[in-house]
This record gives sequence, structure tokens and C-alpha cells, in this order.
Amino acid sequence: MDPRLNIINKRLENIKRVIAVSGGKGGIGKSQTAAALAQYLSMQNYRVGLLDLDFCGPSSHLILGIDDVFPEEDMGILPPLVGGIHFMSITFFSGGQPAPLRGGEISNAIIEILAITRWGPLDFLIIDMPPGTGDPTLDVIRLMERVEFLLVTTPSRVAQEVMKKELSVLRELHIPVIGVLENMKIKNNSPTEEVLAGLQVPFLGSIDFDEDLEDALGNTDKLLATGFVKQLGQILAHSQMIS
Amino acid sequence: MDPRLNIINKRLENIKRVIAVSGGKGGIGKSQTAAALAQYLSMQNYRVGLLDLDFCGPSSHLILGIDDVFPEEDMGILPPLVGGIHFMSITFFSGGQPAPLRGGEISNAIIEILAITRWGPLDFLIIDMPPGTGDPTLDVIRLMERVEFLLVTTPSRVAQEVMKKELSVLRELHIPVIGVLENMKIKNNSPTEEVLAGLQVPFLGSIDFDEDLEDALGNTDKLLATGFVKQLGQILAHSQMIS
Amino acid sequence: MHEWALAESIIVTIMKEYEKEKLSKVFKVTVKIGELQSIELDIFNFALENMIELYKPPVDLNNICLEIDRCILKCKVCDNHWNYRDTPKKLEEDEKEAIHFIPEVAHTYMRCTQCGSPDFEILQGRGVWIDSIEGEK
Amino acid sequence: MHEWALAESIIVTIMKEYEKEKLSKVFKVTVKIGELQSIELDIFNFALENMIELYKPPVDLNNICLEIDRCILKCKVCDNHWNYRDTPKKLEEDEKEAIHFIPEVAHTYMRCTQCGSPDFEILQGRGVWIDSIEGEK
Ligand SMILES: Nc1ncnc2c1ncn2[C@@H]1O[C@H](COP(=O)(O)OP(=O)(O)O)[C@@H](O)[C@H]1O
Ligand SMILES: Nc1ncnc2c1ncn2[C@@H]1O[C@H](COP(=O)(O)OP(=O)(O)O)[C@@H](O)[C@H]1O
Ligand SMILES: [Mg+2]
Ligand SMILES: [Mg+2]
Ligand SMILES: [Mg+2]
Ligand SMILES: [Mg+2]
Ligand code: NI
Ligand code: NI
Ligand SMILES: [Zn+2]
Ligand SMILES: [Zn+2]
Repeated sequence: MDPRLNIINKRLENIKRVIAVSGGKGGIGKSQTAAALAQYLSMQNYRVGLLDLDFCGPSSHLILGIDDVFPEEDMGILPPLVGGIHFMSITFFSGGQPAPLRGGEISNAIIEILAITRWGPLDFLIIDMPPGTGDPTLDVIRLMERVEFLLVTTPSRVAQEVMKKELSVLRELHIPVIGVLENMKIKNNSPTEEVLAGLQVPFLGSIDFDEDLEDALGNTDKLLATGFVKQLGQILAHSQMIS
Repeated sequence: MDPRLNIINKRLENIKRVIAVSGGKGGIGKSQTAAALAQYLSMQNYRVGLLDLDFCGPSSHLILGIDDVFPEEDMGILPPLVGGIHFMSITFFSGGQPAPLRGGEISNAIIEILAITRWGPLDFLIIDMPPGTGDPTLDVIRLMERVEFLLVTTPSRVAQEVMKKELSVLRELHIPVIGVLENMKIKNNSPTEEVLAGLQVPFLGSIDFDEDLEDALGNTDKLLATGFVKQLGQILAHSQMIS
Repeated sequence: MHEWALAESIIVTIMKEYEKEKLSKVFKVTVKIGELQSIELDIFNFALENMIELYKPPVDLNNICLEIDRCILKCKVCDNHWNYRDTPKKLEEDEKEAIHFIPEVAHTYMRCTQCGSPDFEILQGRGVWIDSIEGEK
Repeated sequence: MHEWALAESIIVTIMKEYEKEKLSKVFKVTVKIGELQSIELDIFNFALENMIELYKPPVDLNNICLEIDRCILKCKVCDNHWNYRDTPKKLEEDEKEAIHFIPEVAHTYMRCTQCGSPDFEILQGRGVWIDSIEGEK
């Protein structure tokens, strides 16, 4: 009997909303969105946690320039508070080295992290999901009772196809989907809006491809000044997502 | 005892080279590179197979516009020949619907495909890998004796970090790495070249970000005319990769 | 008739074990045939016969004992256990065919009978498996 | 001292089972402590004691029997089985600490003792696990 499964939702009980930033495909900006969302909410004086569950390609710490911190041990582990965000990631333990884990092991590691991390009271816990609908996605759905999904896609057909598949799984399981964000828009059309029409899933808006984003990575002040974060802020301000 | 494990390398024995197109991160152009590489080699009159092992986000068929074909059953299954490429993908069986598999199941499905697919004699089998160094990557390393890796990255720091991790696993295990291809170059610098310096892993070259690639997806003739395929062709012509 | 590929893997594995374990004789090979893969025993036997002719392994068809393995599925979400045959929704022919090739695509076409989740484990009865090879050194 | 979080999960689970199975009494709870996670038994016992005080579950510390579970690893590539303690390369303190928190990062710091692969399974002795809860209805 796995005792950890019985403690996970207790660890999350003082968190008002748990939002998994997902989208099926890799490289569409899930990590960028999760980090910017956490930053934005923290700027609005919400209490925010950010959990990076991408064990193969953890990126949140790189985007936010998080370095030289480590969780404190206190009846569990306490996520360090960095730039107003309570942060937890596998990189604290793998030290930036490769962690070539199989799915069952990733699942086990996720259960361990969820069982021992004491977030404390939060308004939002943002989860940076890995690509795919494999173990991490299935576990987040299975283990985190109140999780909602925020899907990211790009206008590309290959991304749209994968997003639609994830959406179909989430809807079948009646998991709340906040909406779909279109990222890295280059041309004028927004295929996401068309794809979502009739599906009763909100289209949240588009964020343009931002050539200068790369230079801002690792620097929170520069990030806040990017077009990406500005456009995301506008979308969030106009949506009913945060209420 | 799993009988399938003993037949896999027999199924590959008439294939001269097995090349896994990988790179750790998602959305860096692995599928695009694998498809274009297969197209390029087929144009050079090599006998080419393309195996899509990205079960969560299969894309090869979308890129090459492969539709309305199905493997034939003949003492196993025969990959249909589409535009000069022998093609195999999970989509033949999942019919474009979601296949939310956990890692152990993906591993099992990969073993099944490798055990029953009769490729026949090929000069190249190109494998379109999913992101990550999870079950598919570990299985390709474990099960396919003669596999070589071709890594793709983008100039972005987040992609570079993940690529370095995969490279470190491959080198530790003495798996041949043909080289690293830098994709979606926007600015003038090539960080990949610097990252690889001193690592004794060939830097293959850069492919520019190609705004018109999207419009060519699904149409092999248009694809062959893209900047992406032209640049890849130049890189391949100047490398010792194909010999 | 992709059964031939699986039959071949059985024969090749028997030969490998025979050499590896330095057996002088193989009495009995027990092969489990998982229900989920819907393999036709006649076809499989015929395929084995042909592979035996081709490879000339140290066994006869009589030494190879095929046993149907009931397919038990277990939901990771609600812990429900159920048998493949009890799936209320009848599978379409092409869905059955897809599962016949790659049993894991069951996750595309089947759901937990209790909670509707695609997140279930195939506890037993997946496909072709060698349960034991009994021989003499 | 993150052991407290794991001890808490044990106590909460005992209470859940007690209710779910409608037990009137719990005689004995056997908890396996996997070697890989390097949990100090003293600390764990102390944590259990405190959690018992906090939650007042239907067990005493005396009813909870901690058993060390030897850690056996199995290589997926070469089938080698080995014991965690036999890893020739001694782990650094911070590596041990990382594995203490998340046993799976063993794949970052350990290798198969025979072929050097990081692709091994933790067959047993991973972490904290409830082996059995014995009680009376
Ligand atoms: N709107 C955008 N414009 C330009 N680059 C972007 C944009 N969004 C994300 N990126 C970049 O694209 C790459 C992939 O983004 P990332 O958030 O890591 O994706 P994922 O987490 O989905 O794999 C990163 O290099 C990131 O900086
Ligand atoms: N050089 C490039 N320029 C512009 N877009 C590209 C380029 N290479 C790939 N893409 C696009 O980027 C997206 C991700 O590429 P894909 O091959 O699917 O990545 P992966 O297989 O690594 O996830 C696709 O929409 C693809 O068309
Ligand atoms: Mg990411
Ligand atoms: Mg906190
Ligand atoms: Mg791909
Ligand atoms: Mg062929
Ligand atoms: Ni068949
Ligand atoms: Ni501790
Ligand atoms: Zn269920
Ligand atoms: Zn080994």
C-alpha cells in the first residue's frame, strides 16, 4: 500500500487553484507561459507556487534564472521563495545533470514530490508540464483532485493536432480546461480559434512570436518587459481566468 | 520470457544504418528533420524507412501528408511505401485518436512494432523520436544494436541545456552520435558550435527559421522546395554523414 | 497473418535458450496467448509449424503448449479490475484489428468500466509470452 | 527531517484503512523502509511518535513495525542484479541527500555495476511502503 497517495491532496488543501500548463506538444511555450503566469500573478499580489514537472527537460529555473537555492527541510520540504514565487523542481535534486527516468519512475518521483512538498497557503499553484499525455499528465489528473488545465499551442498544424488529442482526453474525463492559448503567432490567421469553435473551450488569445524573448531568459526584470509577458498580461486581464 | 526481444535485431539485419533523430527537447524540429532527411535520402536513390516513435504527438505523417494507407499483413506487417519512403507509425493503429499511454506501455508498443515490422533491405532507417530521454530513447538504445543518434537543437538556451543532457547520456553509453544540427536559427550567433567545442561531437550546421515551412506541411513537393530542405541538403552534402 | 512474426520470435527464443542453457533436450514450452491480442490459435499453430520447418529447432509442435491467458485490466484511477470480455462497449472490427497488432492501443479504444478512464494497466493477458521452457541439460 | 512528511502519510493511511475496512482494532502495521532512501530509523520513529500524538490514530508506536527493505536494482540492458550497498563508486554526501529526497534521482548518480547503464529498475527497497495492516473487524 502506497501511503504517499493518501497525503497528496492534504498537501494541496490550502491552495485555492491548481493550474497545469500543458498542450501535448513540446516547444510550444508551456514553460515560458507557466513562468510568466506565475510572475504575473505574483505581481498582482497573489501567493503563487510554481512546480516544474518536466523531468527530462526542466526549464522553469532557466527561464526565471533560479540558481543557488535549495528547499529547506521542515517536516517535509519547503519550496524556496524566489522573486515572489514558491518554486519546486527536480533540478534541486538532479543538480542539472541528466535524469534518464522511465515513465514509471517519473510517476514515482512525482508522487514523492507531491507527498513531501509543503507549499503552505497559496492562491495559485502553476504546474509546468512536460510534453505528451504520458505518466506526468495522467498522474496529475489522477492524483490532484482540483487540477485545471491551461493548454498552449502554436498555430502550426502539428501542434494543433496534438493539442486536440489532449483536449479530447481532458474533456472525456471532465477535467476543467480554462482555455487554450495560442503562442508564437507569426502570420495573421489564428487557426486555434477555428479549431475550438463548437468545442465549448475558451480561446484565450494569441501571443506573437517574440524575437527578443531569448535575450531575456534568466532575468526576471527583462522578462517582465518582454512582449510575451505584456501580451499574456493583457489576455489575463481580459479573461475571466483569474477571479 | 519476452520472445519479441530476440527477434528485433533480426528484423533490422538488412538495414545498413539506423539513425534516431533526437535532441531531448520538444518542438525543435526533430520530426521535420527526420522527414526531410528521409525525403532527401530517398531522392538520392537510397532505400529509406521512416519510423515515427512519438506516440503522444506523432507528426511524421502530417509533415509528409501520409493518409489513406495501411500496412499490409505478410508474415508480419509491411510498412507502406509512400513517396519512396517505407513508413511506419502508431497512427496506423490509433487512427489519429489520442493514445494516452504510460511509459511502460509505450515501451511495450515499441517492442511490438519492432518485432513485427518487416522493413526489408534498407540503406537507412530514420527514427523520429519523441522529446525526452524516457522509455523510447532508453529502449532504442537498449534494443537496437546498431543505432546512431542525430541530435537536433535550437539556439535557445533551454534547448541547449536539454541537448547537452542527452548528449552526456549517449556519450557515457558509447552510442555513436553523428552530430548536432542547429535548427530555427534567427540571429547570427551559433551557440551550438560553442557548446560542442571540445566535446568531440561534430557540429553539422545551422538551418534558418523558415517562415514558409508551415505552408508546405503535408505536401511533399512543396516541402522539397522549402529553405529548410535546401539547407539540410547542403549540410548533408558537405558532411561525411552519408557515405 | 502477422502471427508469423510472433511465431518466429517464439522459435528463435527457444533456440537461443537451448544454446544458452546448453540443453540436450527440450520437453515442453508453455506459451501464453493473451486474450487482448485476439490471436487465432489455428493460424498461430500453422505459423509455428511453418517456422519449425524453417528453423528446425529442437522441438516439435507437440512440445509447444499454447494456453489462453485471460485479459485482466486494472484502472489506475479507481482501482477497478475487469475482464476484457466484460467491456460493455463492443469494439468495432477495425479497433479490434488495431489492438491485434499493437495491444497498447487498447488505451485509445477502451475505457475503465467503472470510471471511464483510459489510464488502466494491462495486468495480464496482453499478448504472446513464453511462460516456461522445460528441458534437460 | 522531511521524514515527518512520510511518517504523516503512514498515520493518515492507517486511519483511512481503519475507517474504510471498518476495523475495531489494529494489531500490527508493517512498514518497509527501503534502503535506497537512507532514512534514519531514530528520526522516523520520533516522527511517527509525534504524528501519533497529533492525529491520535488507533495504533501505538509499538504496533508499527519498521522493517529495513534491502535495495535490489536490476539493469534493463544487461539483466544484472545488484545491491545498492555494492555500488563500487561511493556516493557523495549531496548525491545521497538528493536520493534521500527523491529516490529516482539514483538514475542520475548511479550506474549498472556491470554495463554502466543508467537504465535500471529499482526492484525493491526504494522508500517507505506499508506492507500490511492487520486488524480486527
Ligand atoms: N512567443 C514566443 N516567441 C518567441 N519564442 C518563444 C515564444 N514562446 C516561447 N518561446 C521560446 O520557444 C522555446 C520553447 O519554449 P518553452 O516554454 O521551453 O516550450 P515548452 O515548455 O512547451 O517545451 C524556448 O526557447 C522559448 O524561449
Ligand atoms: N527551421 C524551421 N523554421 C520554421 N519552423 C520550423 C523549422 N523547423 C521546424 N519548424 C516547425 O516547428 C514546429 C516543431 O517542429 P517539429 O519537427 O514538429 O518538432 P519536434 O519533432 O522536435 O517536436 C513545427 O510546426 C515545424 O513545422
Ligand atoms: Mg517546458
Ligand atoms: Mg510556501
Ligand atoms: Mg516530433
Ligand atoms: Mg520494405
Ligand atoms: Ni494478425
Ligand atoms: Ni530527510
Ligand atoms: Zn476506473
Ligand atoms: Zn547493465
